[in-house]
Amino acid sequence: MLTMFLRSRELLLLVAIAALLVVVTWRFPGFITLANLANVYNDTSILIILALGQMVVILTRCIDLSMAANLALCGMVAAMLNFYVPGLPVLLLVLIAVVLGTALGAINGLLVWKLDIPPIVVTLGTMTIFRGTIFLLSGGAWINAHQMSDLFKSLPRGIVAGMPVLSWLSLAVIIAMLVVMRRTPTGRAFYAVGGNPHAAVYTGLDVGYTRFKAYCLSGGFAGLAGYLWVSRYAVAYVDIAAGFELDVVAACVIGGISIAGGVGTVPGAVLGALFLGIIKNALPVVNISPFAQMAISGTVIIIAVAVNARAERRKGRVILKRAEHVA
Amino acid sequence: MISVEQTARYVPDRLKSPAARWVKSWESLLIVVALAIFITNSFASPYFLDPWNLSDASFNFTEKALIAFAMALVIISGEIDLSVAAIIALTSTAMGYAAQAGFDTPMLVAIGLATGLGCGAINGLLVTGLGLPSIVVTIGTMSLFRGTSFIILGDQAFTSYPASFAYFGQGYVWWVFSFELALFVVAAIVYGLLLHKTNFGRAVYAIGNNATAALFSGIRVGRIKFILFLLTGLMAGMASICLTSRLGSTRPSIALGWELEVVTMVVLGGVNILGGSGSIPGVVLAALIMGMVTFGFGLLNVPGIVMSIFIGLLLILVIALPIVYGRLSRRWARSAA
Amino acid sequence: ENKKIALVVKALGIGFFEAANKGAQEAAKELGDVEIIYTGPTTTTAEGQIEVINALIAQKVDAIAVSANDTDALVPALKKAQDRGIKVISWDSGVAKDGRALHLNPSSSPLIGNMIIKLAADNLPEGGDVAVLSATATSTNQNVWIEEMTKVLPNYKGINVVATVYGDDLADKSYRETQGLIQKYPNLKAIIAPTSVGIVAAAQAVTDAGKIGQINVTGLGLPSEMAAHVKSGASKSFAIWNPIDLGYSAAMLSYDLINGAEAKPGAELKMGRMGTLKLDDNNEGAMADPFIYDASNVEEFAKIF
Amino acid sequence: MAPAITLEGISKSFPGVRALSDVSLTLYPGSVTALVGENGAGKSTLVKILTGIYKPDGGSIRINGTAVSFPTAHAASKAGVTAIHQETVLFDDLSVAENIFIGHAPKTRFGFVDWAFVNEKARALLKEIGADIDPSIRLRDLGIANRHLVAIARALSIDAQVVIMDEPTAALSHKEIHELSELVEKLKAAGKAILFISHKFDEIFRIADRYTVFRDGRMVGEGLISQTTEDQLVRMMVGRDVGQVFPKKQAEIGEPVLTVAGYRHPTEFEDINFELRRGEILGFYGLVGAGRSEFMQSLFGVTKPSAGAVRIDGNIAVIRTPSEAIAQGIVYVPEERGRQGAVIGLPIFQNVTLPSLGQVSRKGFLRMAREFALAREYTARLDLRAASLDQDVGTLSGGNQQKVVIAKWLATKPKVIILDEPTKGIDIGSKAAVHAFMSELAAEGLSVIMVSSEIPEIIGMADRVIVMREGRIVGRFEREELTAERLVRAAAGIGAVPGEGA
Ligand SMILES: Nc1ncnc2c1ncn2[C@@H]1O[C@H](COP(=O)(O)OP(=O)(O)OP(=O)(O)O)[C@@H](O)[C@H]1O
Ligand SMILES: Nc1ncnc2c1ncn2[C@@H]1O[C@H](COP(=O)(O)OP(=O)(O)OP(=O)(O)O)[C@@H](O)[C@H]1O
Ligand SMILES: [Mg+2]
Ligand SMILES: [Mg+2]
Repeated sequence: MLTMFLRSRELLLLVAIAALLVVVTWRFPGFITLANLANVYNDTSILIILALGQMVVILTRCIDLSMAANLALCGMVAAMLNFYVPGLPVLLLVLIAVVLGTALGAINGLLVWKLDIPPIVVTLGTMTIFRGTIFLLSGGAWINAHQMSDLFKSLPRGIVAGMPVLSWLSLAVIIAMLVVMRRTPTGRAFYAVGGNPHAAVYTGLDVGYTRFKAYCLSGGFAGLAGYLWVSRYAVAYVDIAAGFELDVVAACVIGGISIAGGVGTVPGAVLGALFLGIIKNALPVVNISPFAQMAISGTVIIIAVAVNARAERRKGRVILKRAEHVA
Repeated sequence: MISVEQTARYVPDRLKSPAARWVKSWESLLIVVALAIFITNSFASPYFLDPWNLSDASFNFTEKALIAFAMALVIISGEIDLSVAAIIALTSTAMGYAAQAGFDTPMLVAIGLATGLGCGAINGLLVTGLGLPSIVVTIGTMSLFRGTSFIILGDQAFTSYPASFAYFGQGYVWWVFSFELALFVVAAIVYGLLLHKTNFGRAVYAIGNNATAALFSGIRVGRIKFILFLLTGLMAGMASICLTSRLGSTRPSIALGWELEVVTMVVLGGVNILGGSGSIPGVVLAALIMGMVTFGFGLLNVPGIVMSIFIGLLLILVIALPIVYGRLSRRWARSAA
Repeated sequence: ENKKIALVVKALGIGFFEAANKGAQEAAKELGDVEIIYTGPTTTTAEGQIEVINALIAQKVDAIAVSANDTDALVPALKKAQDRGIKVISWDSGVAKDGRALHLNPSSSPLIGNMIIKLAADNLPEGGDVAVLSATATSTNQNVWIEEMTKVLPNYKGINVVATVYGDDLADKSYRETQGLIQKYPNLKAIIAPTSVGIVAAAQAVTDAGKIGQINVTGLGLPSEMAAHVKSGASKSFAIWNPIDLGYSAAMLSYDLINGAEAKPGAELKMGRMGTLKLDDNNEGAMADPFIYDASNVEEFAKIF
Repeated sequence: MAPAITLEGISKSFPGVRALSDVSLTLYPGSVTALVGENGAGKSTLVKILTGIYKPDGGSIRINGTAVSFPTAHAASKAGVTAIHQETVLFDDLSVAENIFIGHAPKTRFGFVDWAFVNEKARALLKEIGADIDPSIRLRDLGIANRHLVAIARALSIDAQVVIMDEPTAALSHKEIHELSELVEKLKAAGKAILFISHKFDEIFRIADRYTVFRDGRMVGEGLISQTTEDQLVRMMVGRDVGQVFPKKQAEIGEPVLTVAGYRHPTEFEDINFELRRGEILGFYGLVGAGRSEFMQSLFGVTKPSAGAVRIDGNIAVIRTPSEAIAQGIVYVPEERGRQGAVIGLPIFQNVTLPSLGQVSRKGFLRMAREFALAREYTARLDLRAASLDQDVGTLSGGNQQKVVIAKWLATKPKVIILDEPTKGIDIGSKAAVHAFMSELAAEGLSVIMVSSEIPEIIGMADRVIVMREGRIVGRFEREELTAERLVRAAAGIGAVPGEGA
């Protein structure tokens, strides 16, 4: 029982999160109130959405380093459209951001699929290209709060049934991803293609096309996150979310998504993101210098990957009959 | 009885002459690209062909290239080190701290190199000792090392360095040849020999192509990978000495984002990101190309980010074009047959 | 032949610097034989600025006027520029003395330090807790202003500075830091953000937390970016100098130096329509007082910058 | 009877190997056709062409008279062709049920996978083939035999007219083999056309109705099983009489070179004791999965044993890493050539000199001329066929790759050479060359350990044989006592043949 408990990465992470909350609460009792926790969740929503997209890509043995740049580009396009074409309905802008993000993801996917360029090279390249494109589009200028329409800014903030729309959106994404990953053939194909690409060919799965789909998905999520980011912080400029791709990868790693592909779950990615989110929110509150935040998340990543690797380490083949009985 | 042909058949050492192989190599492609950029730049700006200007421009790439040499070896061996820029920051912080405490230049250099080595050792231990994937480990240590710098410095800066310390980033060996440029040339030669002419280099290639088979061939895979991480740490320490000396100050945000530029340089230099192949001359050429592009665009006052689009496109195109060309030529060959 | 003056900013695309460029262009038009090169890195890093400065040295510009991302790191590069006969001044955010002929402060630090606390105190007759949201850890001016503010704090009875946090001039980080402040200090009455990025993010965070009316956000900001927040009441008033004037003055001062004026303590240099700049012992001078914006005038200035 | 599927003129080449040339094959409904041929004859290649994994270079496939082509594995299964592949190609991190149904899982009206239904069907399928496996556990937790059963269940989950079984019994125990043959009967009764590939003649004669023989990528004979004999089949397969293949030279057997005492590993093997003498070829026989490779690898220092000692030339030695083993004169030619043997991506000469870098360098700097000289010396002795020595080993045929790997080890001038399945998957010419060479080495005074699952090879080459089963030594035979039957019985754990003392 205990071993099964310890083997479940998600449970382990949940325990770690609980321990973290206990420590924070001990230093600052106000942290664990429902309102504050809801607030932390809301704050982590964007990271959760991105981590779920990145998860799918990592599952297929790829990586998407262009995610933050994609987010920034889509966010900027949505903000600029909102500013320069005032009449456009906000929902249409959200849709445009998602579609654009998917298209940018498709570029990554096509390069990986059709030209067989290693994913890390492709997304390293598109990362700089996407960022540069924002500069070319905007001329480096910022789109500020006063240039955005009120509805544009207020959509993610609107309170529905006691929770901001942003939180509801991320919940919806989580649920959708739970269904996609558990219940659809495509979701299972992500696991299969990353777990054993060779065997995937034998089962009739198209490895390249599945990876392409993964990139489209992560791109679409980045596009959605782009709108959310820009409207939430009410500002768009070239460098928004710079370096955030590494936070997203970190959330996945902490959540037990194996960088070697094929292993990882939706709850894992969500918990990984929440873990980082809680640390980010708790540090200023418990009087740990914000300067320590970086070192702490670095340590957490290393510990998480070490723990996950231990859990994953293959047992030797059991050939001796006696050994099999003991086990 | 089956007749096993026993007449020994002569197998030549090489089919193509070295020159013939060279013509089709990645390096020759890079030389063409480099020349094209050099000529374009000379025409685009009257200021380009000036020895002092070129010398100034070399600072754009020398420090990154120092790390790129070691990174090339790490990537050829099938690993990656994303923490190099963070090592620069931590090393610079350590030196700044020591300078504050009154240590003199030789001691600062020793501290810089030792800190770099120490960081490399941590990466190496995590990757080879615990068997963790290097990409994740070094994303973690990247935050850890730079984060440590932030803890030590916060919003402060170390700004007082001994006057003699300025030599590494601002001194000239002879005429327009700066210390950094000289170091770059020496490092290129040392790493070129190490990778292409020694047992160690051969082992690095073998590990990158097939680590299991290399282990089965008696190569001490773990030890060699550990040494590679040490070397990368050492070179990051060296780069940090140069950069700190050039800036004359240390902030925790120093060299932010350099890891990706270094990786880009290595990949552009023809090193396979999946390991197993690549060369030091290729990395040297990639460094020159990136330096010239930066400088050329700078002379035209084009914002740096536009230049990075160019580098990003170059990265993908340079890898994609041979693939597309190969496919097309195969298709032509088939349709011709 | 035209004189080439390079206006090097912390990063391209920031409204404040775009406005400064407007001023510099105005000066160029006025002077006739001046070409302004407006440039800078795309992220606020010292390394980026050094690359830009190296390229400017290579182009043999006549003067470089820089708003520095790092007081010290630019010094070697700027020294080299001076060695090659280029006049160097810093403006807005300065570089250490060795690296430039003079530094143009938008205003004097004591005036600004006093102004930001006064803006908070004027709206708090009974006193109360205030917190400071500063900018990036690597820019000098914020720290000097906060220092000056601390000096005059005793003059404002009942005002209690409970914390200073750093938003790194990033919208999201500033936003999060503000959230932390709101959570941690339930009695917070005002947030002082002497940075144009921070003040907007803080006002947004206060708005989102539903604390308009309870917490007043003030400090230094751009009218165009703050107009909405003044209207909503998240910010009652804020201050800033006029960046157009600043760019104009920087260009004028550079021109004066190119024409042989000498920057030494006590010297007075010409700034066109802005009058003259008197240099102190550090070869620094202040352009003008900061200017207060509130509901009565912010709309009007929002159209300009 | 109308054929279910007809192949005509199928050819397939890989770089350096012509795996199939102009072969034809016909399968009939309700009939089992056995495909026999030596290792590397092209059987699995044909299976992969039939299931859409490889595209043939030429030839046609016809189902019920209409020409078809299989661009993907999916297309083949939709056309009614399913296969149990020789390698178990499954997913460690998916559940058993998912492994069975991935790619063609039944869906609900909304396009979702119907897990309840999938699990239920998987359970039924597994029960049908007599496998007692819970469909909801992860494949990672299954042993090799159970994995094979899952692969079989997967193949049967596709409703197909043509069922291909590529060595389905290789990893199974007696009971499971029995249930599998019952299953084949059932499929036959249901009118399916079955292609059955096996190296075990007893099975073939029990199960099959027809036979087709491949040799070196060509079809060399076909007919009804009832009209042939084992000897005839073997002759067709190898093109000569078996006894002549193995050019065993009589070598002089000298003093003990290697003594292994008390080697054990917590899960893989225990109680391994034996002695190896100069000039001796010691065979290690066992069924697939008997743990021979694992033991050899720990002898070579790749994995650590939990106890045990070796004595080499009378001195006790500790071997913790392969480099120490090499220093002691023990070398290992691994079974998985592509993964553990050749460094694909490096040229031939660099592969050969890899363990001998010290020999070809001075003060750590390589001497290119010496490298080529060393590589030339040993590859020439093995009669390597290649275009040049700086060619990538990956472009060589399997047999020539194996020669490079052996050359690499001989260049270290070892005392003991361990060959793990040295002729697995290599063509007949190379095989003979390897065997001839093995004899030569023994004659020169080298000691050879030969791990092999091929009885003729063991009987033909070994001076002495040790049989392993489930990680333990279960039999030792001198050359005179070697018979195929004794070996098989020992390996399978069946008692001695009555009336014959072991
Ligand atoms: N992907 C490949 N690349 C190169 N050569 C291959 C490949 N697959 C098979 N071959 C070669 O094709 C030939 C036929 O191999 P195949 O696997 O079909 O043999 P087989 O008859 O199934 O043998 P076995 O009884 O050992 O399973 C062999 O020489 C093999 O080395
Ligand atoms: N339980 C298992 N889990 C995963 N892979 C296995 C398992 N058992 C066998 N294999 C794989 O199947 C292949 C064939 O096994 P192999 O016959 O080499 O086993 P072995 O223990 O080496 O036995 P021997 O060499 O005595 O036949 C090997 O490549 C091995 O990796
Ligand atoms: Mg086969
Ligand atoms: Mg084996």
